[in-house]
Amino acid sequence: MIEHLSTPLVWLILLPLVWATLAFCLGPGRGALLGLSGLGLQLLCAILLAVEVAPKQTVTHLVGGWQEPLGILLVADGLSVTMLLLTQAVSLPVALYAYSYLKQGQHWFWPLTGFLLAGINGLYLSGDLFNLYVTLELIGLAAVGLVVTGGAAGQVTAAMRYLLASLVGSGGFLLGVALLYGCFGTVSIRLLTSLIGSQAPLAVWLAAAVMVAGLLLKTALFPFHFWLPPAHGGAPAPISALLSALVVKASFYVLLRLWLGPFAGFVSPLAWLPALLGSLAILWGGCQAIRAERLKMMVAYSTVAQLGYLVLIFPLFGTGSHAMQIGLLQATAHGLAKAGMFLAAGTLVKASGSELIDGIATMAGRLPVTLFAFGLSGVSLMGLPPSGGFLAKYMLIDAALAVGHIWIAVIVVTGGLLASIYVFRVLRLAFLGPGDERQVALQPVSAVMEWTAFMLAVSAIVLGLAAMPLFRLLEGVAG
Amino acid sequence: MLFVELLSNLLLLTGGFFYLAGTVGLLRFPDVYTRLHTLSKADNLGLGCLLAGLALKADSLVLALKLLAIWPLTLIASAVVGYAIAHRADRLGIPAWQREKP
Amino acid sequence: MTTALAFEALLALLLLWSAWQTLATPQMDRAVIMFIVFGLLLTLVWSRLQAPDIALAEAALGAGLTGTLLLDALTAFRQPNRSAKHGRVLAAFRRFPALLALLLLAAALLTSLTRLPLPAVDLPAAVAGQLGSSGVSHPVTAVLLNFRGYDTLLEVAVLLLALTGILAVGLPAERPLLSLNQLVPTLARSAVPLMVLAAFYLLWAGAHRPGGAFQAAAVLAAAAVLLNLSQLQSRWLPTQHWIRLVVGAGLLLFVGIAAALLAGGGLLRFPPGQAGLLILLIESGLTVSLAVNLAAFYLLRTSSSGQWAGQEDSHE
Amino acid sequence: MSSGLLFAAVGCLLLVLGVGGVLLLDHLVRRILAFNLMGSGIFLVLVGLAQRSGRIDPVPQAMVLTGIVVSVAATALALALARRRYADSGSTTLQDKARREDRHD
Repeated sequence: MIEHLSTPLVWLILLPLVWATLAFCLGPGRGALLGLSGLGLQLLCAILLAVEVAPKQTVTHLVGGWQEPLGILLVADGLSVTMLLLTQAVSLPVALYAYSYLKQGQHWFWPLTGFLLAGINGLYLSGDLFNLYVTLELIGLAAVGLVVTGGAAGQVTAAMRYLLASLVGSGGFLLGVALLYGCFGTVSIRLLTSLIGSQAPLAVWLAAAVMVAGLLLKTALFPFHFWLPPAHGGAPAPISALLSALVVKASFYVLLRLWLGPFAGFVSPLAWLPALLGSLAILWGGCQAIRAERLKMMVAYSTVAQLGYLVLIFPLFGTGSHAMQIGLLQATAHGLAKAGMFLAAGTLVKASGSELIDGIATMAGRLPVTLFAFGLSGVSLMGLPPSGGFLAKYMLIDAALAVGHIWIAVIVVTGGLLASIYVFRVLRLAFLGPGDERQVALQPVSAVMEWTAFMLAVSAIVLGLAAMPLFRLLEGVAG
Repeated sequence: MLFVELLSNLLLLTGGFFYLAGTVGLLRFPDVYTRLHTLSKADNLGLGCLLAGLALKADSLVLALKLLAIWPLTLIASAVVGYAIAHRADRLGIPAWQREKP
Repeated sequence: MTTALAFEALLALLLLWSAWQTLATPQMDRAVIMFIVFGLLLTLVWSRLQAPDIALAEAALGAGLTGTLLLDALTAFRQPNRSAKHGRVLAAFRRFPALLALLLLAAALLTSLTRLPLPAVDLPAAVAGQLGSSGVSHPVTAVLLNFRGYDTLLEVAVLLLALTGILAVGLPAERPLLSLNQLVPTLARSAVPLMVLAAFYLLWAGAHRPGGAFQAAAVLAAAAVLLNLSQLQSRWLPTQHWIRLVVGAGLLLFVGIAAALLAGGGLLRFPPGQAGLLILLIESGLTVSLAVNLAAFYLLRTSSSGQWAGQEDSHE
Repeated sequence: MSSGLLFAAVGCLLLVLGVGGVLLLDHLVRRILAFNLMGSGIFLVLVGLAQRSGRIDPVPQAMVLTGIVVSVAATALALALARRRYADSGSTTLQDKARREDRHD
């Protein structure tokens, strides 16, 4: 009985649901302690699940005890466990930061974050397409609610745009589910994978097209990125960190699952299409980040660019390279580094009272830990050794050259150069900015805010040195 | 049985006629007050005829009673809504049909 | 058969016409009314598709509650219908690339409908086969609460989440209602008890025939809205804690039962003997909390004039 | 042609109409209406396709019940955002403000 009750897989979904609901009942601004302890338990569950998955490759749970076409199957494999670990590992420090950043007030950060995490964890564990739709909606509505936290007019507009994009995206996904159900009579991913061959009827092609388009819209891949910079750049810093590090990865994960699962038989000749969009995203996002005037807007455009790397792996699937490992390493490194960078940016903005990049001139001596965190995150985003970002990009170039995709290597190098321009622009200002007449009194910031960002940035670097456990976890995943 | 069948069909036809008349009135009448007549009088009478006709065709007594129970509920609702619309139109002081709702 | 098909074709045309009118008619209030008409026509379509559960939900939620929310929002905009700008749907649709892509999508979808494979999995048969051990005899309820009860659990979370999101966005202050006549309260006084009765009937009937917690909750929420429209029930305030407690309790009950069943071997794994009772327990809890949740979408407002609850925020 | 297939085809048209409305129209309430049309279209495709042989399939019916509740929730949130936007800026669209800013600059 105890062994039944202690299934970490299920608790990863139930825990955030419970603490989110309790925090909702407590009222605005309340529930921080509930949330933090819940997040701690979730991290424990994710680690336990990883330990359980590592030898067995997959762990499953039949909800309701019903076999698959009838019931819903929860599946944890190396891919989902990696994403779950990343989610819990990022959200705990971000929540600590938020506890210090938001204090008590008229915000609903805790319940919204709880539902967001319930949705994200549920998504990574789901083996059922319609269930994925419900988790996508849970994530989308929670993210929109989080974007308006703080209540500035610009955020409301950004949230509205985000909501419409998100609803159209999940609408496309649901249409695909409807078409697939009409063709095969099931929404189980495992059954569909075995049923759909290389000779897909038109309806299945259309289902793939609308689902991929919907998910790209939710992932904010160029040219569907229009909603991302205002939403991620305008929200309070801890929320931007959650959105950039975790939320966009969720829909990318579904895309990856579909691409390698049900649609694998017939979409692989089209792998250049997402890779092309990814290349454009890297170039466009990099240029916009260089041109940005507001610090958080720059970091948001950097997300647009970094998402491009994720889809560059698509042409490498089936070529014998470690495409899955590269993609997951990039997702993890970006998640950690971007969360660290947004938190550091939030601290800088809060301390200097200015949202502009120019506002952080000569901050280096005054907030060294935060600046160091910002710089370390930047190192991973640029792809300098020994960071996780470096390892991912190095392996990507290596794999691309091995199969003759020179253009991918060129894009990766160019993207790294663009990233170094926007990161060094900030660092140069911070260290060597214009003189002392700009010295304004700094708002006090708590040590928690400085050190959580630092921790996340350091983990992004350490990931580059200790990526082997991650690769071992992914060994059993088809790719 | 034949008589019941005949009566039922007659009621259904009558109901259809009143609905048709009500719809023509709704489209052709000049202002809000007169149009309300078509909805609250002709259509309700048509509904009553239809329900009575269907009740005669029903398999069980319970089903027939359920069908007939629809009528008083609709009558109450349309009386109230008709009054509310007319009241509002009067308060607005515009007899001409400009807007359905304030 | 041909009569039925002719009727369905007419219904399809009316549905498309009302949908077009919803988007194309110049005035906004007329557009919302056309949307409600669309919802009612859709209700007929669902009953033609032998889906009475959806028909009930569509009438109560899709057309009813959504329509009320939309009309309420329109009155908040307090601006004349700017038909000149927003009426030009054709002009907006004249953005060719997007229009072309949409037309292609429509053509491709319609073409794909003519060449569908036969489904390889026979899910209706699987549902029918396990219906006996699901605890209820109505197949849709069996799918909703037992076979795919996990979806429903997350769906209840989505409703609660939407309410949280609305609270985070901020609530507009209550406006006094414009017109009052004596008949509407009279109607409400006589109709509300009937609606409550109907809600409990729907809840009870859900186990063996169309109905269930969501439809029952929608009827209860509609009763609360009707009471407000007839000024027998004032708007709710965000400071009224019972609202959040009731809404949260339904989800907690559902999660609690789902988790307790883990001891029996799986999430939401109902023991066949007690499945019916547990499902009724969950549905009863959900009926109350979902009714409050849905009604709060409409009723929850701040009382202070012109202030937005979300605005005074402390993060900076 | 079965009634399931007929209404699935209608659903496709509604869906396209709705997506076009969400993407191309200005007024926020109109876009929210269009989103609801899109949702209804998808629901019709889901049930209509599954029941194209005339046999009742309770699984997509239950999915559509879930879907309707989700779209009511999304509509309520979207309307709250639209009202908030109107209260903040007096605008009922997303674009107006940007244009106005452009003119001031």
